Amino acid sequence: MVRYLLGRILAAILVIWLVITLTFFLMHAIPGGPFASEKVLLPQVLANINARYHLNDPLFKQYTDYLRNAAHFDFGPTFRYQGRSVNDIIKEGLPRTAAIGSMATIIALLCGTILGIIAALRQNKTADYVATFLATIGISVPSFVIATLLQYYVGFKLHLFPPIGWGDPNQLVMPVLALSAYPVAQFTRLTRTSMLDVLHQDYIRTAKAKGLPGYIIVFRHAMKNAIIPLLTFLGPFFAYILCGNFVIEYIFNIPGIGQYFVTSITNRDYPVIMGTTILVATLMVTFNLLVDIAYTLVDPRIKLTGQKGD
Amino acid sequence: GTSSTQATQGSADKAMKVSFDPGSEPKTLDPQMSDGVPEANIEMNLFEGLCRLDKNNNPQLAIASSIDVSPDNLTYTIKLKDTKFSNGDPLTADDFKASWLHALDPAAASNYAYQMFYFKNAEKYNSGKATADQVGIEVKDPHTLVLTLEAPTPYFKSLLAFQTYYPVDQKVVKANKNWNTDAKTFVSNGPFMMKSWTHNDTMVLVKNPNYWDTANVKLSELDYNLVEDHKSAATAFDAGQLDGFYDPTPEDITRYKKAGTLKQAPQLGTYFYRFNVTKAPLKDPRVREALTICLNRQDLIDHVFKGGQTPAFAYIPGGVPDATAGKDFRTVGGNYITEDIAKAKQLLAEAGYPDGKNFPTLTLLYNTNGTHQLPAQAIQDFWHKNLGINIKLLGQEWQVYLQTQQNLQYDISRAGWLGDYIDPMTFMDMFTTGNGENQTGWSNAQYDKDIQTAKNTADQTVRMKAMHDAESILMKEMPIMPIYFYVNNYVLKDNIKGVIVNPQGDFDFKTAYIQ
Amino acid sequence: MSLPLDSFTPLQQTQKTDVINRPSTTLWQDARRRFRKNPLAMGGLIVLFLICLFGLIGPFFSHFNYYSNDLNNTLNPPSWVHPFGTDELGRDILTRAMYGTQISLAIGFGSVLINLTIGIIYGGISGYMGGRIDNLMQRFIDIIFSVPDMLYVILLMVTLGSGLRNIFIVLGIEYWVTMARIIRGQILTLREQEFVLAARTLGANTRRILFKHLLPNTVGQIIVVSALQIPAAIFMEAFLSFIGLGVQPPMVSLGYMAAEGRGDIPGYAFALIFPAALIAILMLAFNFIGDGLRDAFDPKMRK
Amino acid sequence: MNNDVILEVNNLVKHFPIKQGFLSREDKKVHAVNGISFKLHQKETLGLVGESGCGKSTAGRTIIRLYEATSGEVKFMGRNIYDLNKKEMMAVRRDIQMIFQDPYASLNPRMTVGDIIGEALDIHHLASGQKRTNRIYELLETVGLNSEHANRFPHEFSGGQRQRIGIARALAVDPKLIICDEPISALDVSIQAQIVNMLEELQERLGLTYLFIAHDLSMVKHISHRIAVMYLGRIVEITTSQDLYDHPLHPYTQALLSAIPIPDPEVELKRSRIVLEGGVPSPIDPPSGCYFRTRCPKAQDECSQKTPELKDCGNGHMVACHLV
Amino acid sequence: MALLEVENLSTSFYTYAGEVQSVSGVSFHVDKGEAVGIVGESGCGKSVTVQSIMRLIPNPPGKIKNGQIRLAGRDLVKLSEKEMQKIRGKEIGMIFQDPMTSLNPVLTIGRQMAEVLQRHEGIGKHEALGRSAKYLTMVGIPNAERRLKQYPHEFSGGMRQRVMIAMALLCNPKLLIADEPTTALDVTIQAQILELMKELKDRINTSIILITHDLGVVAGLCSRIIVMYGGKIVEMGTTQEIFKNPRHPYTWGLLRSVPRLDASQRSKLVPIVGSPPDLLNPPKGCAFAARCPHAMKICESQPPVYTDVSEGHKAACWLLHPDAPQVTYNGIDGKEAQA
Ligand SMILES: Nc1ncnc2c1ncn2[C@@H]1O[C@H](COP(=O)(O)OP(=O)(O)OP(=O)(O)O)[C@@H](O)[C@H]1O
Ligand SMILES: Nc1ncnc2c1ncn2[C@@H]1O[C@H](COP(=O)(O)OP(=O)(O)OP(=O)(O)O)[C@@H](O)[C@H]1O
Ligand SMILES: [Mg+2]
Ligand SMILES: [Mg+2]
Repeated sequence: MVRYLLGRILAAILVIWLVITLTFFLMHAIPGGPFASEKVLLPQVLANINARYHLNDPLFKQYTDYLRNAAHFDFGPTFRYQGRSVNDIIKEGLPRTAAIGSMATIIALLCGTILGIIAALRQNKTADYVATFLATIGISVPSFVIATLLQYYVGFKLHLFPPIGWGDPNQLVMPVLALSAYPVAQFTRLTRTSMLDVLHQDYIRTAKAKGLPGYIIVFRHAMKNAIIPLLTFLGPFFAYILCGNFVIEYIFNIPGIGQYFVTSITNRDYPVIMGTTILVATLMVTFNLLVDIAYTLVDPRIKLTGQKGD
Repeated sequence: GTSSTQATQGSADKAMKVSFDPGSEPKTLDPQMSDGVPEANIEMNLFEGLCRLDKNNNPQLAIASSIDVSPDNLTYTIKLKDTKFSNGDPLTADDFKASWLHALDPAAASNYAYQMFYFKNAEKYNSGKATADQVGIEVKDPHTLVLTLEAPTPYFKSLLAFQTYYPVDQKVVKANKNWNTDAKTFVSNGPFMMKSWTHNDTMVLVKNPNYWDTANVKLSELDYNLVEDHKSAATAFDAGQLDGFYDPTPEDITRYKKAGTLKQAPQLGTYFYRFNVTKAPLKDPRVREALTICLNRQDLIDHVFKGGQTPAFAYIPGGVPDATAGKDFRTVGGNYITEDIAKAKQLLAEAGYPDGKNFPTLTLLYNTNGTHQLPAQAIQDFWHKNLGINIKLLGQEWQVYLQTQQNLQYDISRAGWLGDYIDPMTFMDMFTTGNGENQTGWSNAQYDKDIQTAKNTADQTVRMKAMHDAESILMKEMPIMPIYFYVNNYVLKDNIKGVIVNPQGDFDFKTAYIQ
Repeated sequence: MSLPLDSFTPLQQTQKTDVINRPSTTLWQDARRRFRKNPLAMGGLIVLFLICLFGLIGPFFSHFNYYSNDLNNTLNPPSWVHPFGTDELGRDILTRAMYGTQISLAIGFGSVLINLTIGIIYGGISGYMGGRIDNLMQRFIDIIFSVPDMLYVILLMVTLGSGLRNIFIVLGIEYWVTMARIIRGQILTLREQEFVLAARTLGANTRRILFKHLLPNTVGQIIVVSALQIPAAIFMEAFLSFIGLGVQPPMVSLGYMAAEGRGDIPGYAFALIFPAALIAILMLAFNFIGDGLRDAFDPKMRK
Repeated sequence: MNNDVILEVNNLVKHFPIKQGFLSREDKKVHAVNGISFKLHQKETLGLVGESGCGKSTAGRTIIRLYEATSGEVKFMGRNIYDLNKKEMMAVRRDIQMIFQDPYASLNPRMTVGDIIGEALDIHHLASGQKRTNRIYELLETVGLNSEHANRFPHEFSGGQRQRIGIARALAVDPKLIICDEPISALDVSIQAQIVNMLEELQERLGLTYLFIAHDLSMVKHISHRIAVMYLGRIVEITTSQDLYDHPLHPYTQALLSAIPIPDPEVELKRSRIVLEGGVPSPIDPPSGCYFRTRCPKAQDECSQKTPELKDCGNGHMVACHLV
Repeated sequence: MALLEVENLSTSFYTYAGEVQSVSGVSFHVDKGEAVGIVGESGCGKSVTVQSIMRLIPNPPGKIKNGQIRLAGRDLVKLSEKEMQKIRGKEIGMIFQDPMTSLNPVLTIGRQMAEVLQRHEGIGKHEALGRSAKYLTMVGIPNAERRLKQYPHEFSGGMRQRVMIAMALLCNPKLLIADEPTTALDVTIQAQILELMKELKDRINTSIILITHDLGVVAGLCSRIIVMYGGKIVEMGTTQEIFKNPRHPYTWGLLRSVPRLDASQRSKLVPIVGSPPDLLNPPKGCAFAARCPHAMKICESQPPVYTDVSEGHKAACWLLHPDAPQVTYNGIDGKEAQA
């Protein structure tokens, strides 16, 4: 177990290192620089800036320096917001993004599984089609449209919630709604598929033959098995929650981390690009590891060796 | 953050509170380091320099109690009022000097270092060729500064009101070099001081009791909602969550105009297209002229830009004083461009492209952030309809666009220029030969000479004449095609009065109040 | 009980040669049947067909084109002349929507074509080779998965510049990973199937096994995944348009129109609503078709 | 006698490494086949029986080089096939063929029956054009189908018919040896006999040699001349089929024989069974000594210490047990 | 007295291709304490028959078209789903073919067993676990207490089938249905399970329906045998009668197509030619006619009627008609003699 975890952590570090490398060089390959503006900088100012941020070092040295600092969890200053570090930005932004994200996740999990189960139990009946239809709408409208419509009609026309901002519980409602539309849809569809799969299994027939009533069969026998394939989806899903936030955070003006995913690139804010990428990669591998551990909790057949028993 | 500020009918104290969108989260609020519009907006209300612009853009003494200029216009002796920073620290001449030197410090690498290059040896210091002591800033006593300039600078007093010239409390800086990122450590000397700052969300400013002129500050609180998306800002304004913001989208401008909420202020800037004169067919001035005069600028403004901008028939925008007091540079210079489709066709024919025949497909470059796409399409269509030529659009992401433009890898490119200070020079010197901001490949010896003349004299009559000459050369050769002069469109609740909007687009709330 | 006299004459033995009892349904026929019985999927198919007609044939019936401005008629609300209204430059939104549909569909299909090509080659090799090579190739996919895809899409779009061709490339590059994974998984199971072993005992070489035995049997899955990736690509392009990296005007996609229309919402909601609704309908159609196909091809649903 | 040995397997071992997690260095492996040796004579049928997972299929597949052996040699017509180069191996592939267990999985659902059979001809360039078509028809008729079936797809056939298509495919290259990997266990009882009869008939007609893998001892006994009984990757007993039934020497064989129900109530009610305790140990860590000792009713101390060798008890009856 | 009476049971599946008449007009009974075997080849409707009894036919597409299934006098077809739930697991226990997939992989054995008792007997969890342990011991699983805490994958196939049996017997059902309980198991394990069933049959005196396609399995365990073909019962009688005096050509075929271990020489097998009928379009007459070596003209046009051969032994074959030619069966090695 400890050995396994160590192995996984080593592998995770390797993956993160590769992601850093890939991103680092790709990022430097894109045209433009962090400090260019319409007003062309004086050569000496540019030289001063480059010296200050070590941008005139050979690229490979910048890379190794970055790795060294990253190993000490120092991800550098942002180029755009002077005096603030990438760590500051993450420290401030991540909890907010995570708050909205986790609320959206909870909604998605709740609504998604309920709708999915209903659809699966009523396969090819009206309830199935209605649930599937509702769910599919969630993945059919671009989030910027959902957010805009919510903001305008619910926020302004109906005056129900403030259209922008952060801090007040009221201000959470619309972003969370807008953010959860997509995952609700995804979870519904996944739950439905996996539930259908499980309902056709032999052990469900056994449970029926034992005289168990429908709800016990669904909630005790089917649910736990149906969750297992959903777990795989959770890793990438978490990434979606973090990055997919860009649109929502931009439109509702939420001071989270999601905005930086796009703006750091357009600003060529190299340390932030790297920081956010590493953040996502780290979360991704951590979450995948957690998912694997969660597997062992729901599925006793799986041991933490990466193998399935029997 | 603040969820809503609709409570205008609340207590009197509450009523003196305004929420405003400065455009986005400021990149930095260190006055010496900042260079953008949102930053200038916020700093203007947090800080104050030796001078402050009044509502007619004339510099008035602020922290300075007197300014004496030597006859050669090269030495300024400035006495300071006895003022304090928001934390109670006294503000001395040393604070000014240290702050300004900070802007010039090569290690600090400030973008706006050049705003200080008027001082003797400033540029040398910034390039590492001189030491800090050699810069022409001298502290005579804690309340007296003696400034030595490189060359006579008629607009120097205006510069003293500029953000780069704001003083920063050196005690605070020494204690914490990142003092300006957090409300807890933020100290300023202006009408307001910072109470809280949630990055990317809201910044709350309150009246600064230590401000020398605090009696004239009426607002008790100024909330900045740091909203980048103009669309969201508009919805927030509509919903009453925001009291004002600037630069609405063209559609919102129309809407607010109809509703009567739209306000406008002059803004010192020109929107124009660059021509790459190094490549055929734009090498030919006739082609450039044809392209320039075949547009209907008023139509574009009415239907596409929609912001009530002024059609630009010349390069320098209005609002810049000429040599004679009370005269405007623009009215003196007059128009250089006459829209005339027939003539445009004729010019094009003369250049060898009758009815646009054989005219190669040129690419029109623009940046995709901001609203440049629609105008580009409209102008593309104009050119197609009026001259029969085909233009391809190429939208590029900001940084790529800047690079493409700098490397002259374009045919035609969108551009805009906002003046840093109120003088034609801020627009003119960029088109001298080899200037980094020229970016058209255009070069004209006479033009360069005129600009040099203007730079070397303090005599406004000579200066202005030289610059009028230069502009006429520019408009004859047309390496650029002016389209419109900016205006500052903004919305602000009607009951908010006394806001000063300067031509650089900054909103000064010092004297603002709620009716 | 009376029976005919010859009732008990034995039948000729020859009448009992081997006959095929029932042409039992193929996976395909079976899938088609199940698909037809799925009202959402069939509805999706019909709607998709109509939308394709709208996009491909529609422009021929329109008096307008998608690029010519009419500055005197900007942002006109829907009317008989302009059923969807006009946009900021006075262009007919309906006509633009038709072209936009064309382009959006092209984006969907084009990028999926690219990711299919990469995915099949990568997944095929990885799955077939197995062992160390597979392991290595899978680790590479893991890495790509660990990077936010949006980051790469934006980085690449910025590097390559916007425009239709680059959208194809970038989205193609973006989605191949999923495709490769699925194809690999399929190949991995198929590889152990006895018909592949049989081919190997006959001495079939790698190429034959891959192209005759393995890949043809993954077609069902490929179709299903493609059908679900097409809408994803259209969606991603809409997002790119939103951040200004979409198609190059005056070319127009539905996503681009919606992103532009977002600016018009208070007074001129039609500029957003019509293209957004078209996207939504297109998405719904594709997703229903994709889901329907998945259900139809799912071996677990057989029997 | 020695001349007609077509296949000789010596000490064949096949271990499958188990993939562990990333970076793990534990190398566990499945001991699927643990050193089996036997000879197969021309026109003979050797039955290979044993419980599920005892390595029968692995043995068959290693012999035909679908899997690479861990060690040991497989001599086909006197030459070790593991020493052959690619080209020589191709030739051997014509001589050794295989029939598979699952009639549903062993035919490519995307190919017509004609193409499935024809593929063998294509690979070895045996026939093309009209000749190819005729050969396919001929093969189809050989297995009791008719030429009309050539254009059909496998799913249109019943299990038994499919198995016959599989046989036709194997026959297409005129093999000398066919490894039948449980060709009948997926079929219904009534169909099994059809296939078995056909295999017997083909053997007579074409002089084929079979390695017949199955777990159904009664069928193996019926079709085989000799039978090898496998347990956990090893052969524990090998002799002629009648001898095996009459004089089983290994305790496992004895138990196996007694476990098979006989479709006759009178016999069945009178029979006393040797019921083995527990199940087969995991091939990942097989027990020491004799693999069978954990379930053997007669196990002694010796059994856990020494691995019994296969020894001849007269008449070619070989047994691997310390107690005989 | 008959515990279970099935009368004229017909169950169909309505698929897109049409109606699959999986079971049509099946009637039989099971007496108290008796073991009845149902044999027949794959797809002949054995499972559907017993699943109809349990009312486990998935609907749609399946449906019990008509017939009565009386358990101790009560017609199960008419019961509501709720009432049926009280019967399943309590009065009828069921074991399925594949023990590997029939147990829920994510619940402990204890949980899966106890829930039956908790459900049907309303006893507490603790007591239920205690009883489960007793039953596990009974089916020969040592360390029952510890085993209850384990998950199915920690059991071997034979063990799992024992668990299934214990689970089916927990509430002392009147009837135990075993649907091919040993098909998926190895011979040596099959022997263990068969021994266990034999032992249990004598000890607990429940009625058993045993489905298999292996005649050897029923020979040792059942007192009566039902032979099914094409969704119908073709022959039914005591084990002795079916083996010694089979009257249906299909039964003959079954008996002769499998080699017997104890057969002394290598005689040729006699296969049943052709393949089973398609229940989607069942033949008009006798389902077996197409494969029957003795088929007559009438066999193709009229379904055969049941003829009583002896006490409790009947077969549905036109050969038993007095006018038909006399064909007799001469044991597995012989040929039928045609008189
Ligand atoms: N490709 C493989 N990789 C790893 N282990 C394998 C592989 N193939 C077979 N094994 C293992 O080797 C052992 C022997 O398997 P094999 O298939 O030869 O048994 P078998 O006797 O044919 O069984 P069955 O009667 O079920 O077909 C089993 O434990 C099996 O799990
Ligand atoms: N869910 C279903 N949908 C459609 N047809 C079905 C379904 N279940 C069973 N059938 C059909 O009913 C017939 C009888 O099936 P059944 O499972 O009873 O056979 P069986 O005798 O138990 O065979 P086996 O020995 O293979 O278990 C088959 O032809 C089968 O195709
Ligand atoms: Mg096998
Ligand atoms: Mg069955």
